[in-house]
Amino acid sequence: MFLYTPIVVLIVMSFNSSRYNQLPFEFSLQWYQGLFENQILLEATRNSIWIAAVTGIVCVFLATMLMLGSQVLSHRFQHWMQSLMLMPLTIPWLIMGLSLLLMIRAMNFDKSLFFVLAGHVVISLPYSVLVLQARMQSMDSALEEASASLGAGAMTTFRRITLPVLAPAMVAGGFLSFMISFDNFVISYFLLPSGFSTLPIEIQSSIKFGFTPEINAVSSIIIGISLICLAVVGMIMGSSIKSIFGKEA
Amino acid sequence: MQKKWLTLPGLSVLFVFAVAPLFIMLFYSFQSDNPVMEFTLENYKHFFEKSFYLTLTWNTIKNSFYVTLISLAISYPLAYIMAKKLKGARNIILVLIIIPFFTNQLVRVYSWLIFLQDGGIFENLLSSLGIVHGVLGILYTRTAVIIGLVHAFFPYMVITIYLALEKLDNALLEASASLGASGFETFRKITLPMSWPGIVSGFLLVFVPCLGTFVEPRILGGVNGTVIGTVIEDQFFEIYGWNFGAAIAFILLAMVLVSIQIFTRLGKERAV
Amino acid sequence: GGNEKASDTEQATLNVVNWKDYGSDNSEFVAAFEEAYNCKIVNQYMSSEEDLLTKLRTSKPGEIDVCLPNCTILTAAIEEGLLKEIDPGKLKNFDVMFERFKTQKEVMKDGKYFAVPFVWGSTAIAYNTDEIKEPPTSMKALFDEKYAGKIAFRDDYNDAVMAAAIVTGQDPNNPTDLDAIKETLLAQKKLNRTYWKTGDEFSKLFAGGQITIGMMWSGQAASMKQEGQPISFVVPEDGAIGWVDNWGIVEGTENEDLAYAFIDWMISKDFQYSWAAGGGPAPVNQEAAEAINPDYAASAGMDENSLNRLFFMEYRSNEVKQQWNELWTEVKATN
Amino acid sequence: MATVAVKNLTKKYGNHTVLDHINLEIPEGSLVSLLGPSGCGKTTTLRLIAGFEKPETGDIFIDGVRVNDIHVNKRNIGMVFQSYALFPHMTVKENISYGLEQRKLSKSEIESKVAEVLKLVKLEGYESRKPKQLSGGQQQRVALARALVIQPKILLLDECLSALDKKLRVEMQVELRRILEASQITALFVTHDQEEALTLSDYIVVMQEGTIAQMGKPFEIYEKPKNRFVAGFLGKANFFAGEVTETHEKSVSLKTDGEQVILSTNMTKQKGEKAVYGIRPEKIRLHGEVPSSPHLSGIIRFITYAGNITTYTLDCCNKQILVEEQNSYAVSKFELGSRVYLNWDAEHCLLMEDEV
Amino acid sequence: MATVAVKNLTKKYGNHTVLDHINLEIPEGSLVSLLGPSGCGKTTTLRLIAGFEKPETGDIFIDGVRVNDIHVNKRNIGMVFQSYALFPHMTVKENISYGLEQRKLSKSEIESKVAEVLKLVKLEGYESRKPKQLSGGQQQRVALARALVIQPKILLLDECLSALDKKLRVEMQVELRRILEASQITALFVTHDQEEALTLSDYIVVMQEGTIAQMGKPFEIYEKPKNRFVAGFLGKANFFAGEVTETHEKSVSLKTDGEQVILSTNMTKQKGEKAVYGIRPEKIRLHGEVPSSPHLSGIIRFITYAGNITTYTLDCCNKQILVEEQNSYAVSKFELGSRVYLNWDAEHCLLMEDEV
Ligand SMILES: Nc1ncnc2c1ncn2[C@@H]1O[C@H](COP(=O)(O)OP(=O)(O)OP(=O)(O)O)[C@@H](O)[C@H]1O
Ligand SMILES: Nc1ncnc2c1ncn2[C@@H]1O[C@H](COP(=O)(O)OP(=O)(O)OP(=O)(O)O)[C@@H](O)[C@H]1O
Ligand SMILES: [Mg+2]
Ligand SMILES: [Mg+2]
Repeated sequence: MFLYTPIVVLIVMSFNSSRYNQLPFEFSLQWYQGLFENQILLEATRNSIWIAAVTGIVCVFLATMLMLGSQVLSHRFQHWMQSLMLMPLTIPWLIMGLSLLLMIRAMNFDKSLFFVLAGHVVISLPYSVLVLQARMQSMDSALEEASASLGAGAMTTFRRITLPVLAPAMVAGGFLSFMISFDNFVISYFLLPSGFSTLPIEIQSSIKFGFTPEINAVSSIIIGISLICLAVVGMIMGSSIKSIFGKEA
Repeated sequence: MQKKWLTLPGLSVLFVFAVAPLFIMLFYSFQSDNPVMEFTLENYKHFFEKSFYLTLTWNTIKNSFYVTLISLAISYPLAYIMAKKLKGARNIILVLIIIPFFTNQLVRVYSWLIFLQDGGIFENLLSSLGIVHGVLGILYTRTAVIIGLVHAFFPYMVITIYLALEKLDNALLEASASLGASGFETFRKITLPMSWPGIVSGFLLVFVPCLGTFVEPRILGGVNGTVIGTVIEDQFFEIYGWNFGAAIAFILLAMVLVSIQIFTRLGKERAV
Repeated sequence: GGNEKASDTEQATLNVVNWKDYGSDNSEFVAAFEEAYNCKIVNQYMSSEEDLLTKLRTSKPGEIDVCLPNCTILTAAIEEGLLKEIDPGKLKNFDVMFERFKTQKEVMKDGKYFAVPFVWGSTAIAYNTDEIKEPPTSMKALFDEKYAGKIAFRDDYNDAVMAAAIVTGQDPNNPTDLDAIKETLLAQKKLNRTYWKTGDEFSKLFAGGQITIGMMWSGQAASMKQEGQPISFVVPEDGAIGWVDNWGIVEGTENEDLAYAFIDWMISKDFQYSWAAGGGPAPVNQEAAEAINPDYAASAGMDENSLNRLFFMEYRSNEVKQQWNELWTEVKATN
Repeated sequence: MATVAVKNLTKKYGNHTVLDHINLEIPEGSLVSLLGPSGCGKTTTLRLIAGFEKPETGDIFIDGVRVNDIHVNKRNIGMVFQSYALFPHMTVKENISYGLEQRKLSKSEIESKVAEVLKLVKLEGYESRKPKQLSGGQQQRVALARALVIQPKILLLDECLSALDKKLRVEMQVELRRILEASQITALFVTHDQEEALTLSDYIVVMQEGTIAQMGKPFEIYEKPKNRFVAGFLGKANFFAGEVTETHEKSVSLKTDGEQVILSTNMTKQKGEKAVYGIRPEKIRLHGEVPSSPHLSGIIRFITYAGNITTYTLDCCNKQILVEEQNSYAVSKFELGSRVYLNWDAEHCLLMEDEV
Repeated sequence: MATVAVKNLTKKYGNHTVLDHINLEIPEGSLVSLLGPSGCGKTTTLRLIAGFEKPETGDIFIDGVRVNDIHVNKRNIGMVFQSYALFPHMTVKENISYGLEQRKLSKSEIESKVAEVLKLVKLEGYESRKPKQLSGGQQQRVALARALVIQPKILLLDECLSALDKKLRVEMQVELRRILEASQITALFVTHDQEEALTLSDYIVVMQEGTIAQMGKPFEIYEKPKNRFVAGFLGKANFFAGEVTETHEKSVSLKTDGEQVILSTNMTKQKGEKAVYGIRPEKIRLHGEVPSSPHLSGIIRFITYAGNITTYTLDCCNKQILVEEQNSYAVSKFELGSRVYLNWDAEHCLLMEDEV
C-alpha cells in the first residue's frame, strides 16, 4: 500500500489535465500525446534503460566474483574489502561523479559512455555486493565439495551449484543495481558525452522551471510495461519462475 | 587459478573508479580556498568550529537512524511473510516491490508532496474516513521527510532480509518449538540471529545512503529540510566550495566507517 | 543520439550549454536554425551557475561552443580565460540592445566584450490574486506576519541575503551588517510554508493553494499566469533582485562563426519578442521590448518602472560567497 | 509420564499416502521402538505426534487429551531430529541450554544441568564449539543432549544414535534407559539397529509402507512374527512355502519348491492346505552326521565370518538356506562344499499368516 | 583401480591435533573399513584423501603419485558425505547425473546409467523428487548412487549406509561389493556397523584419537586384537589383568582383582610378570555342572535377550563378565541367580599388549 501510494498518485496525475498536478481531477490524455511527440524524452528513457541494464549485469558479475573470492580471504582482508566497497555508498554521488570527471580530465580522456558506465557500476556495486553477502554467509560448503568430488571443475561447480543457490540474490542484486543506475542523475550528468541524455537528466533539468506531467506519463508507462512483463512471465513460466527467482526452500 | 583472484576485477574497478578519483577530492579537502592552493586543515577545523554543522550532522544521523528503524520494522514482517508463509506468490511480490523504483526519484518525491499536502489526496482520504478533521499538516515536517525516506529505502531492507530468511532451515524452527519455545522466543533466538547478516546488509543499504541524501529532505522537509547532504550539495552547486564540501564528505565517510567497524564487530559474535 | 554523429561528419555541431526549456532548446528554433545553417545543435543542461563554471573548467576544447553564464560566475570565467573575446561587430542585432545591458560591467574586461547579454529578469514577489487583493509594495511583504504559513521564500543564499538587505535598508550588493540580515532571515524563517528550490516546486505549491505569496522569478510568474493561474508579479517599490543571462563563446571552439550566428539569432527581435511574449524572461532587444503589450510587460515585471527599481546582481568574490552561503546555511539549520 | 495414542492417522504428501490410518497406543513411561524400511513413514509419524505436520485424518492424544490443535511448544515433547537440526549460530552449550531457558530455570540450575548432560553424552570440554566444528557423532550427541536435558513428558528420537560407534552407542543406550526411567519419560524411538530395538525397548512397532505390520514386546516380535515381512525385516529368516501333504505330531510334510520335506513344527495345517513356514538361521543346528529327528540336508555354498557369528549359506531344497553358528569353538566344524544335516526344535518353526 | 597411500599425515584444527602422523596403505581394488570412536578423525582422514583439507604435514599418494597439490576434481575420487550434501536445487535424477555430465557422457548413456543405479538403490520412481521430499534413508541412497555412478578410481564412503534398515543395508552391501569388484574400485569405508565392517571389508583399520590402533584383515582384527582398546571396540571382550603367579601348559594362574584364577590360554608370560588376558563373550561356554578343564564359576546377574543371541552378565572374579549364547534351543538353559561354570578353548584367550 505504502509502497504504491506515490505511484498511484503519479499514474493518476498523468491522466489529469492540470499542469501542476492539482485537484480537481480532469481526465486527459494530453500528456501521453505530448510524450509521444517528445522524441528527446523517449530517447533519454531508452538510454537510461540500457545503461541501467548494462550496469546491473556488470555489477552482479563483479559482486559475485568479489564474494566468491573473498570467501578464501582472511577476515582482516574481508573487513578491509567491506569498507572499500561501502565507500561509494557513503560518499555523496555528487562527489563521486565530480572526482571521476576530474580524474578523466587529469588523464586527458574524453567523456564517454565507458566512463559513465564505470561510474554507475561503482555506485551500484555495493548494492549487489551487500545483497549477495546476506545470502552467501551460510552457504553449505559441503555442496561445493561434493561437486568437486564428482569431477566438476571450479567453473562448473560455480555454474551448476553455487550459482543456483545464489541465484535469487543475484537477481535481486541485479535489480537493485539496475534501479540505482536507472535513477542516477549526477554521475551521468558529469560524465555523459554531449548529445546523450538520460531520463533523470531530462527530469532534473526540467525542474528548474517545472516539469510537465509528461514525466508522470513516462513513469506510468514504464511501470505499466514492467507489470505486463511480470504478468506475462508469470503466466508463461508458471512454476518455473521459481527456478529463476528462488529455489524452493 | 586461485579463488582469491576472483576479487581482482571487482577490486580494480573500485580502485580505479572510486578510490583513485576520491584521492583527488581528498586532496581538495586539504586545500585552502585562496587562489594559491596550499595544504591546510582549515576545512576540517572549520566544520568542527561551527556548532550548527555539528547540530546538522547529529540531526542527520538521528533522522537516518529513525528511517532505518522504521524500515526494519516494516521490512522484517514483510520479508518474513514472503519467505516463510507465501510459497508461490513471493517472487511476484518481490518484483512488485522493486517495480515502483523504475520511476524517477524526483517524480516519486513530488508525488509524495502532492499526496501529503494540505488539502491534498491524503487529507481528503482521511477526512472522508472521518479520521482527521481540518488541516493535515504533515507536509514540511520531519514526519514527511521520514515517510519519503522510508519509502525510498525500505525495499533494500526487504530484499536483503528476505534472502537471508529464505534459506533458513525450517527444521531449526521446529527444533526450537519442540524445545518449548513460543513463536516469539523462536523468533528472537533463532530466526532473528539467523537473519542477522541480512539485517546488517539491509541496515547498511538504508542507513548509509540516507546520511547523504538531500532530495527528500529538501523537498518534503520545507524550512527544516536542511541536512548534511544539502550542505554538501550547496558547496558544489551554489558556491565554488569544493574544498569544504569534500572535507564534510570525508568526515561523513570516516564516521560511517567507524560505525561499520563497531557494527560488524557486533555481528561477528553471532556469526555461524 | 550519439550514433548519428558518425554519419553526418561534414555537418557542424554546435554544443550549447543552457538551462533546460530556456530558449535555445525550443524545438521550432532548433529546427529553423539547423535548416538555415546546415548544422546540428546539441543542448546540454546546467543545474546551477557554479555548475556551469565547473563544466567550463573541466571540459576539453571543442566540447562546448556556447554557454549562458550570468554575472555570478562571468568574472571568474573571463579571468580564467575560459571565454573568447567577442567582436560585437559580428552581431547584426547588437546595436538594438538596451544601452544599460551593453554597458554592463561584468560582460567586459579591459574594455573588451567577452559575453553578450541575452535576457534579463527579476526575482521579486509573486502572489495569489484570489487571496491577496492589495498588491504588496515592499519586499517586507515576504517578512510579514500577516502571511505567516503562506509564504514561500527561495532557498538561495544570494537571493536571501539580497532580499534581507533590501528589507534592512542596506545596499543589496554590498551589505555591511550581516548580523542584522541573519536576524531578519531567522525571524522570517518561521513565517514560511517552505523554502523553494526549484521552479517546479513553487508552481505546484502555488497551484495547490499551499502558498499565497513568495519570492519568484518574473519569467516563471508570467508563464504561470498564461497557464491560467491567479498569479501576479510585482517588483516592489523598495526594489528587488535583477539578473542578466549572457551568451559567451567558449575558448577553443571550432565553430566560431556558427556561434556568432547562433547568438545573433538569440538576440534578434523576432526570437526575443516571441519568447518574451510567450512567457519567457525579459528581452534585451529594445525593439522586441517595445513590441510587447505594455500591460503584459507590467504584469511580468518587464516594464521600465520595474527595471529601474532592480538591484542587478554583481559578481562576488569567493570569500563573500562562502560567507553568505554559510550565513544562509546557519539560518536554515537553526530551529 | 504420559500416554500417547494415535487414532486413524492418515498423512499425504501430494497424492502419495505416507501414513494410512495408523492406530497406535503407547503406554505411560514405556519406550517404544519404531522399525521399518526406509521411507515407510517413521519420521512422518514422529513429526505428526510432535505437531510439525497436520494429519489429513485422525487424532492424536496425549494423556487422553486430543492435541491436534495444540501447538508444538505446548505439547511438552522433546525431539531428536534425524538431521540433528542444531542451531548453527549457537555453541554446544547454548544449544543445550536453549530449552531450559524457555522453561525459565535459574542460571545456576541451567549450568548444572548442562554440565550433567554433557558429561552423560561425553562431550565435556566441547561447550563452546559451534556445531560446524564437531564430528558427525558429536553433533548427534549434542542433539540428544538438547532433547534430554529438558526432561519432556514425551521424547521422540529419530535415529538418535545412528552415527555412534557400537561401544558408545551401548553406553548411551544404558544412560538413555536410566534417564527415561528416572524421569518417567514416554519415548518413541526410531532405529535401524535391531539389537538396539530388541534390547532397549518395551515394545516394538514394525511399520510397512505407511501401515503397522505388527506391534508387541521384543521377544514376541522376534519369536512370533506374524508374517514373512516382519520375520524377514527383524532378524533373518528362512521360509518354506508350499502345500501340506501330511501332518504328523510335531512335524508336517510339505511340498515346497518341487521338493518333499518334513519340517519339525508345532503348528500344523490341514492336509492339502497351502502354508508358509519360517525358521530363523540361528535356530537351525548343523550336523555332520544324520541326526535322528526330522531333518533336511544341504551343501555349504558360502561361509561368512562376522566375528562372533559365522553364517553358512546352504543349497537345500532347491533354494538357499541361511544358518548362523556362534563362533564358540576354535576350529570351524564345517567346510565349504561339505554336506550337512539341519534340524531344529519344533517350537521354532513358525507358521506365517501370509498367503503362499 | 588404484592404490592409496598416506604418509605421516597430520592435521590440526586450531591447536587441536585431529590426525597425528598417520600412515596407511590401501592396496589396489581393496575395500578398507575405517572404524573408531566418534570424533577420532575418520571423516577428517577421508577429507584429506579427497583433498578438501590440506594436511599440516605428510603426503598423500594415489597410484604412487603425490597428490597433495592436485585439486579434488582431478583426483578421480567419489565421495559419499556423512551429511549427504545433496544439491538441494536439483532433482534426484539431476543429482545423480551431475557427475556423469562432468565426464561428458552422451545423453543416452547418462539416461541408462542413471536408471541402472536408481534401480540398484531401489529408488525407481523418485527421479524427479527434490532431496527435501525424501526420507533420510532415501537421501542417503541418492548420495550413494551419485558417488557410485561415476565409477571413480577411489571411493570414499562416510557412513554411507547408516540410515538404512538392516535388510536394505545388507542388500546394498552386496551390491556395493559387486560394483567395487566389477569396476575395480578401491574403497575406503567409514562405518559404525561392526558386522558390516567384518563381512564387507578386505581390511579393517581401527583408529583411536587421531592415530591408527591396528590394521588387518577382519578375522585378524577380531580374533587377534592387539590391545584392550581394539578388542573392546570391535566386538565385546572380558579382560583379566593381574600378575602371573604360575604358568602351565595351555593355562596360566593369574592374580586378578584379588582373586586367584586359572585361565586356559596358549599365550604365557613369565611368572611374576603383569599381564592382561582377554576373552570374547561368545567364546565362553556356560555349564550347569563343573566341567573337567580349567574353569571359572559365576552367578548370573542379568539376562539380556537380543533375538538371535542372549547375553548373560555374570558376577565372577569380583567383576562382571559377559557371556553370549546363541538362541538355538527353545528353552533357556540358565536362570537368573543360578551358579554357572565357564570355560573356553585355550586358543581364544589372548594376551593383550597393554600395560596392566
Ligand atoms: N571444522 C572443525 N573445527 C574444529 N574441530 C573440528 C572441525 N571438524 C572436526 N573437528 C574435530 O576433529 C575431530 C575429528 O573429527 P572427525 O569429523 O574426523 O571425526 P569422525 O571420526 O568422523 O567422528 P564421527 O564418527 O563422530 O563422525 C573431532 O573431535 C571434531 O570435534
Ligand atoms: N516433504 C515431502 N514431500 C513429499 N514426500 C515426502 C516428503 N517427506 C517425506 N516424503 C515421503 O514420505 C515417505 C515417508 O517418509 P519418512 O521420512 O516418514 O520415512 P522414514 O520412515 O523416516 O524413512 P527413513 O528410514 O529413510 O528415514 C517417503 O517415501 C518420502 O519420500
Ligand atoms: Mg526418517
Ligand atoms: Mg565422521
